[in-house]
Amino acid sequence: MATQQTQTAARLMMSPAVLLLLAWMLIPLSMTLYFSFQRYNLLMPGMEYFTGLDNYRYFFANPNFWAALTNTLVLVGGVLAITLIGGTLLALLLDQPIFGQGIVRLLVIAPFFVMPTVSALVWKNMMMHPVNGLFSFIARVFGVQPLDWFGQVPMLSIILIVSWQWLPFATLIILTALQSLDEEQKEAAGMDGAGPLSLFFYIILPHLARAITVVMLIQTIFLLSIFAEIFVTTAGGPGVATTNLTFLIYIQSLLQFDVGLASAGGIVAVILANIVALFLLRIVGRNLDA
Amino acid sequence: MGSISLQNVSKNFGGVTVIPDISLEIEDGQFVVFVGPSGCGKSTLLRLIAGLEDVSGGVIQIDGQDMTRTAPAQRKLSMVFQSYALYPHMSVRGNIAFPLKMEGADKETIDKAVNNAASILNLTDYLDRKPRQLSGGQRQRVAIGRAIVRQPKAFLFDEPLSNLDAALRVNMRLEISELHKKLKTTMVYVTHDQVEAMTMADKIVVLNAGNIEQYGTPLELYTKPANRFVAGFIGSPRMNFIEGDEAKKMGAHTVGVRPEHLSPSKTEGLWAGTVGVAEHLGSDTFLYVHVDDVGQITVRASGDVAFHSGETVYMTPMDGRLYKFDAQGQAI
Amino acid sequence: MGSISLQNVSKNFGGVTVIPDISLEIEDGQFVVFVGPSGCGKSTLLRLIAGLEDVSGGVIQIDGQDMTRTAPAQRKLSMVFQSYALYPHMSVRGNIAFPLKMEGADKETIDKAVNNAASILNLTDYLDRKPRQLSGGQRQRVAIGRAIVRQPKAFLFDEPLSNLDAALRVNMRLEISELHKKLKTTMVYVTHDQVEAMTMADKIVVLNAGNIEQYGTPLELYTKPANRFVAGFIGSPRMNFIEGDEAKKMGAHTVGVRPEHLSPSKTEGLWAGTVGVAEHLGSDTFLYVHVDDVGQITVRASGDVAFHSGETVYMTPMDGRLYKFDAQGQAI
Amino acid sequence: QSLTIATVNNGDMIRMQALSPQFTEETGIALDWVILEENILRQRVTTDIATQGGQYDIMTIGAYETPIWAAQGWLAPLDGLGGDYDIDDLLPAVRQALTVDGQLYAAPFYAESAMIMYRTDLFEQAGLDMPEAPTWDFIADAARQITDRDAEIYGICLRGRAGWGENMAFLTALANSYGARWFDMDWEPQFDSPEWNEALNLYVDLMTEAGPPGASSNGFNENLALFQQGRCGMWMDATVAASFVTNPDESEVADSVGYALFPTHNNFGNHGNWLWVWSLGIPASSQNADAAQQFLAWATSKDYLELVASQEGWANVPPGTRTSLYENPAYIEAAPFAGMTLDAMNSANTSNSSVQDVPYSGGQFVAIPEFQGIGTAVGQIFSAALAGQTSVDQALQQAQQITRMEMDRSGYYR
Amino acid sequence: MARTISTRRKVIVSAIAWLIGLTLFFPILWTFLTSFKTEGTAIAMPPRFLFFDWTLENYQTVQTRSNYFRHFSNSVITAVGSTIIGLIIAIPAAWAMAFSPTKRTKDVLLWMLSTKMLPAVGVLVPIYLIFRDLRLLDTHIGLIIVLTMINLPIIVWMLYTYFKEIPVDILEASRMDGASLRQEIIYVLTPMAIPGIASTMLLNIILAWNEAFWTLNLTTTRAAPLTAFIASYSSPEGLFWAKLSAASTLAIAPILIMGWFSQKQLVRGLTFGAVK
Ligand SMILES: Nc1ncnc2c1ncn2[C@@H]1O[C@H](COP(=O)(O)OP(=O)(O)OP(=O)(O)O)[C@@H](O)[C@H]1O
Ligand SMILES: Nc1ncnc2c1ncn2[C@@H]1O[C@H](COP(=O)(O)OP(=O)(O)OP(=O)(O)O)[C@@H](O)[C@H]1O
Ligand SMILES: [Mg+2]
Ligand SMILES: [Mg+2]
Repeated sequence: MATQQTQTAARLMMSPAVLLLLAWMLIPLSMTLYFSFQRYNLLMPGMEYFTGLDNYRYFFANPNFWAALTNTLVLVGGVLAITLIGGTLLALLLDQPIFGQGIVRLLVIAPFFVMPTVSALVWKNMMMHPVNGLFSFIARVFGVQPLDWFGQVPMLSIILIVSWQWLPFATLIILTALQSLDEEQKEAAGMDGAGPLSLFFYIILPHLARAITVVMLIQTIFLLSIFAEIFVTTAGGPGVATTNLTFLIYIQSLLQFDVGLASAGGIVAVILANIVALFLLRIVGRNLDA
Repeated sequence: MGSISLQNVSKNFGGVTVIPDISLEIEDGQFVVFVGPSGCGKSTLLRLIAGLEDVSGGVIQIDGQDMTRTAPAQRKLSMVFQSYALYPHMSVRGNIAFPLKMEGADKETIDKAVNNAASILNLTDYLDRKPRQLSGGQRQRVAIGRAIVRQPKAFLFDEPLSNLDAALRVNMRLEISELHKKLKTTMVYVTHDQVEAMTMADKIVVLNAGNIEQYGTPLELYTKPANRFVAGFIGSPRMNFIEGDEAKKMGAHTVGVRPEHLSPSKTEGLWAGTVGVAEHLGSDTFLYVHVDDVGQITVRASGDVAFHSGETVYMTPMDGRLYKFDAQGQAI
Repeated sequence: MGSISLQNVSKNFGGVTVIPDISLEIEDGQFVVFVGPSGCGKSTLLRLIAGLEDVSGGVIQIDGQDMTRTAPAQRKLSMVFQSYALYPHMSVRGNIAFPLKMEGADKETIDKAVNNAASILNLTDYLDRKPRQLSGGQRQRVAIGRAIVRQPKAFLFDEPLSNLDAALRVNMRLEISELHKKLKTTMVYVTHDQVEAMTMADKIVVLNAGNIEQYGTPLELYTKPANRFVAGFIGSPRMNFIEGDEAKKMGAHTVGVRPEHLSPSKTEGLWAGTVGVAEHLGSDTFLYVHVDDVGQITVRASGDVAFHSGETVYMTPMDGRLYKFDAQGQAI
Repeated sequence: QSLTIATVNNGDMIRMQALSPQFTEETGIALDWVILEENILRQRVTTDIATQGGQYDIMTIGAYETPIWAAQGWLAPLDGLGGDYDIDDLLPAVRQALTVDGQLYAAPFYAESAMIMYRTDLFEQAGLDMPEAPTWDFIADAARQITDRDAEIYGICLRGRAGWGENMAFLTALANSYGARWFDMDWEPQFDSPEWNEALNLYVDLMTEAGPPGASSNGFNENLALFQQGRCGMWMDATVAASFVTNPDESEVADSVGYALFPTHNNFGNHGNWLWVWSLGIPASSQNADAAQQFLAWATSKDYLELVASQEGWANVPPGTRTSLYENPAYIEAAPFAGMTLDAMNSANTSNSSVQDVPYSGGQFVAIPEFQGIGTAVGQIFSAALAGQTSVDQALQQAQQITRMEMDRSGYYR
Repeated sequence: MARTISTRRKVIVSAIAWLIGLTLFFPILWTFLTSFKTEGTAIAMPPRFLFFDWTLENYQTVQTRSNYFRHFSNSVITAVGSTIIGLIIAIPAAWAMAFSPTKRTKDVLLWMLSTKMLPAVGVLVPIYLIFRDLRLLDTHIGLIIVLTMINLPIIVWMLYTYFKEIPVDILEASRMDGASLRQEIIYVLTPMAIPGIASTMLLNIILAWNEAFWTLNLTTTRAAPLTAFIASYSSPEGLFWAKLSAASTLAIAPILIMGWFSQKQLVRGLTFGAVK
């Protein structure tokens, strides 16, 4: 597979994808970079001027920045933890013989197809609403004071909603991986005297490592930029309790229309995202090689 | 310490009977090989002994104890799978140590046992590698290592060599034989390769469609096959079978003669035929001869015999090397 | 119409030289087999001829024309891959027709050629099946069908039989030989199975670490190996090599004798040793004999020889069957 | 010819959309509707108009945007509304809010001030009597008395959801009535003033003791729903809500709603000065300005009011824009809240909203471009205080700091 | 392990699985049921499950407010369009990565993925300006371009992992059979990879269908997909639970049904090489 001809062809065939993505990344990015050095408010046209690093200074001086950074990590970490653990358990469950397996599977994967906006709306208004929601109804049935989800545990609420959407994805991939585990390996472990727990920790979990890494990678990509769920439910609040980086930049760019500041934020986010990407992708990349 | 006894064991999979009714005694320390055509139930029988499948009927005793309903882990048998079923994420050491770890042995015991097993199997240098970094033969040895590390009552092998290339197969065959001599543990070995069966077994079980056709030493099977099936199955190239008039003349429904028991001659003999293909291997020559009214007959001659395609050849079976079978295929 | 000539061809992969410098002439219509140990460069050489890899140096001529830089599609060679590489989504007909379709042949021509190829290969009944519905041997034939349908200048086979089971292998071996007789097209065939090499080849190329060790007919290689490597490689079981004093006595650095050329005896002979393992195959017996100062020697005796492990055996090489090599391994 | 109209998803606008085929019929001008939630709408139209994207012919904008945008030259002047439009019929406060340099830049669709809506039945039960113009002390007292958590009745519902147009609208009005102000005459933020402290403390305490759960995510719409379900004893919000809470199709408490003026502090007669106008403007970049004006004239005309009245009843006409409406006996009769609304509108003074002097105009907002951002940021802080995540003092301190920083950045102190 | 499993165990496991399955599905089911209630029943306490007066009124209301079918067809056009264009660009790229890898292949792939981590809000204004100048605002083409670009990395990656499973032999065989590179890809690779391509397509249709930031910000009417349709319900106006449910049901039903019907194909390629 290594003639000069095929290599040249390969380069040619890769170029559209690479060039397009490069353009998609570089053109807006360079504009953003340019704006980030400008005092530029959309609402005050004609008043742009160069401010040097001012925007960056303001961006970092904003106490909300660090809160947003932490929130982003908590959100990503929380959802990953729930979906990975839940997904693994659920996959183990679905791997067993079950009456009506096909239907259960359909039920479980359904949330994956739901638009984030819709799911946030439904959860906010029909499940977690402190007065009209089903949860508050259930709480009252049990004689408990209903929890004010978005007021008292805003981040947990968002994590739950997002986890609900991503749990099927994790479950599906882990289930597929589980089913690819060689039956003979399980039998061998059985002959070697491994009980169910040993079987899980010594044989199944290591086998799932790769699938779990992939789930982590894909989800992280999407979770870093969670927006609709926050926008619809808490609008980043109360306070900045649920403001993640994306939402912080949103506030700056689309509520304040401070393009300069938002661009600085965008650049910072790009750098952060790339740091995450670097770490994550390196780890995953290594894991995917084998 | 490792006799295995099957009494009227049967197995069916959702209605399909795979093993109708088998009784078999395997003595302690013996090397018993199961052979038979594909799908005859060899693996199933082995898995029943291992406890990986439940019997549909009958009793399995190991060491005199009824183990019919015991879980695999408690039967104290070790199994080597065709795919080896090594744990890919564990090092060789981890793989070999696994059964001991599951028993809850302490670290020292484990280390000693693993090192011992590794030295028996020449794996000492590879203890820290992962399975994927090993060659086929080495993997095979790791699988055996995992089996011998805890001194089981018996070893079960399911076609352990079928994934190896020819040269390695010969080596591993010898190694397993030597291991058996050293450990003197009962071994039950499934294969469909007759060379393996013939060279390794103390006793061979020939299975066909879930039934035992014959149970005996390799030479017994070669020299005194109980029926036509066994005769055809044991020996390579396959025994030539002659039916019809030619066989009737000799007072049998079918007459069998092995290729190596036919003397070819250019001048005279019992049957005359035309050479189709002559394969010269150097050491041997295989002649594929077409005989009118009889069909194709394979002759194995020495390497320096000079027959060529199209020539006429006369063949005579050697004395006492003719097998006769009745219409039911039973040896007469 | 299909001579292939390699002139000083070399190949390295990113710094590692796999083929240092090979020159080879394959005449039109010949059946040439490449053999050699795993990793010696057989496949690489074949792929260089096919054009699937670029040469690092040297010239490849096909039919007298320089094709060194020509794309595989233009070389008009057909290749049969080890895995068959059938197109799983096309029917047998589609698979066989594919090369012609790529040439832009019209429907009628294609149909005729496909039917012709199918009838040669007994595939007529399977033309509408998908590859996954075929047995191993049938798939193999489809791969060949795809190769023969467009009358290539030469066929290239890369271990086409190694995925088949033993019995089928013997059949397909015969079929390919017959095909060669019928078509008379040049065939280059890679294998590591010596039986295939010996039985099929007009000429064998023995490769070792990217170099040609010997190029000759099968019998030449068996009877007159150019060096110790070839002697050891050709023949099964392997030739016994004896070094040291015993060899010096005979005026060579190394002396070689094939297992089938040693007569065993219980009473007298040139070398005496103790039988280690005796493998009784019925038809033959292999004795693995330990001789002091010489090492292990393999003897092939007839099936009814009754030597057992631990007995003493005397062995004498047959007349004219001793090979002598100098310190560099060259035959003397 | 077709017009693209961006509008907000509230009841009056959706009704306009439902009635608009009539306009198309009359004029042959087709209409494409983009109906969005308020925040999304604001974000979409602002992006578009600021970048001259040209996606809309008509935008729904408020009293806040109109003067700012008009000053930027982004809005087309409304000089072609036609003779029978009767521009002088618009309420003076409303007209003024949409006028820059004597030129009208947006046509008012409906306008609102704030007032108290309360449950007469609950007040009766509790033996309370709502005065015409209550004070905050009375309100706080009453709210605590009415609250009955087991029956899911909460004494008072107020906005808590962060946003300059959500909790900050209410809080600014509240602060105004307490005599607080956003900025002094040097544009120094005043969150460190005792007035703000008092106002915010009242708000947080009251909501904690007598407010519904989850108040920090309740905006106008959420509170409306709560009130309609009978969960609120009192609700202080836009006057436009009156027609919804009295609509028996939607409200379970339609026949027991009373009204009162926005509360005042004991010392001042300031009712908060809330004034908001949802109006329709035309981007200067629109290619269809003439047709667009035609539509504006139709949608904000007296005839439109009659059209709605004929289809949905007088109670449901968009309120607060035309003097003539409040002189229409049919309306006065159908809308018991009409008088109170008019009073509230008239008592709103947007040019000097606090009792102290202010350098800005606007009632429940500050009409400078920076306010969206500042208001939202401060709104977040205050909603955190409401949720109990920070103390009132801390919240005020943060608000002060952030506001000061933003104003500094915008060059107010240079 | 093929030891017999007791029926009791199966019943218990099934019960747990069904319970979890129904719990996870419940919000969707509840939305569906609520969409047939009147606003009053929708918030009735205690909640009504099946026994209420079913009504289609909400669907009528929703339809008068915005033309569902236009949004629906826009969703279909942009989701399918971007997926197909994405595939056309990605197939050759994935071919190159899978079959002619270089030292940098992995880096290129990871870089592509990292472009997905850019915060979209940060570049909205630049993109909006570019789109305005290219007259791409509120056009199908514009939206298709954006959706293609944001999903391209995922498409390439999925195809790459899928192609890597295809034996190189077969492609080489086609080369020996005289196929040009183009023919190789069209006649051999693509049909062989159909399951993987189908799965990639499905996932990307789902992702594109549900994308809510760009679709909302770059469209107004002509090209506005269902995400814009739902945006007008994202805040209540009085009692709105039933209307919200109806709109939600309309927005997710098509993709949910498609997802259910094709889940087998979807799952097959969804693993991104995670399963070996
Ligand atoms: N789990 C099962 N369910 C149903 N039928 C089975 C099952 N396992 C095996 N069989 C059937 O039982 C018969 C014997 O299978 P078994 O695997 O024991 O054959 P084998 O002798 O090992 O063959 P091979 O040499 O091909 O491995 C076959 O016909 C097979 O199809
Ligand atoms: N693409 C490649 N890059 C680097 N090294 C290669 C490549 N292909 C082959 N090699 C190396 O070249 C040598 C010859 O390989 P080749 O496949 O030709 O061996 P072979 O004789 O066909 O072996 P086998 O019998 O195992 O098929 C091996 O050492 C192999 O590792
Ligand atoms: Mg088997
Ligand atoms: Mg090879």
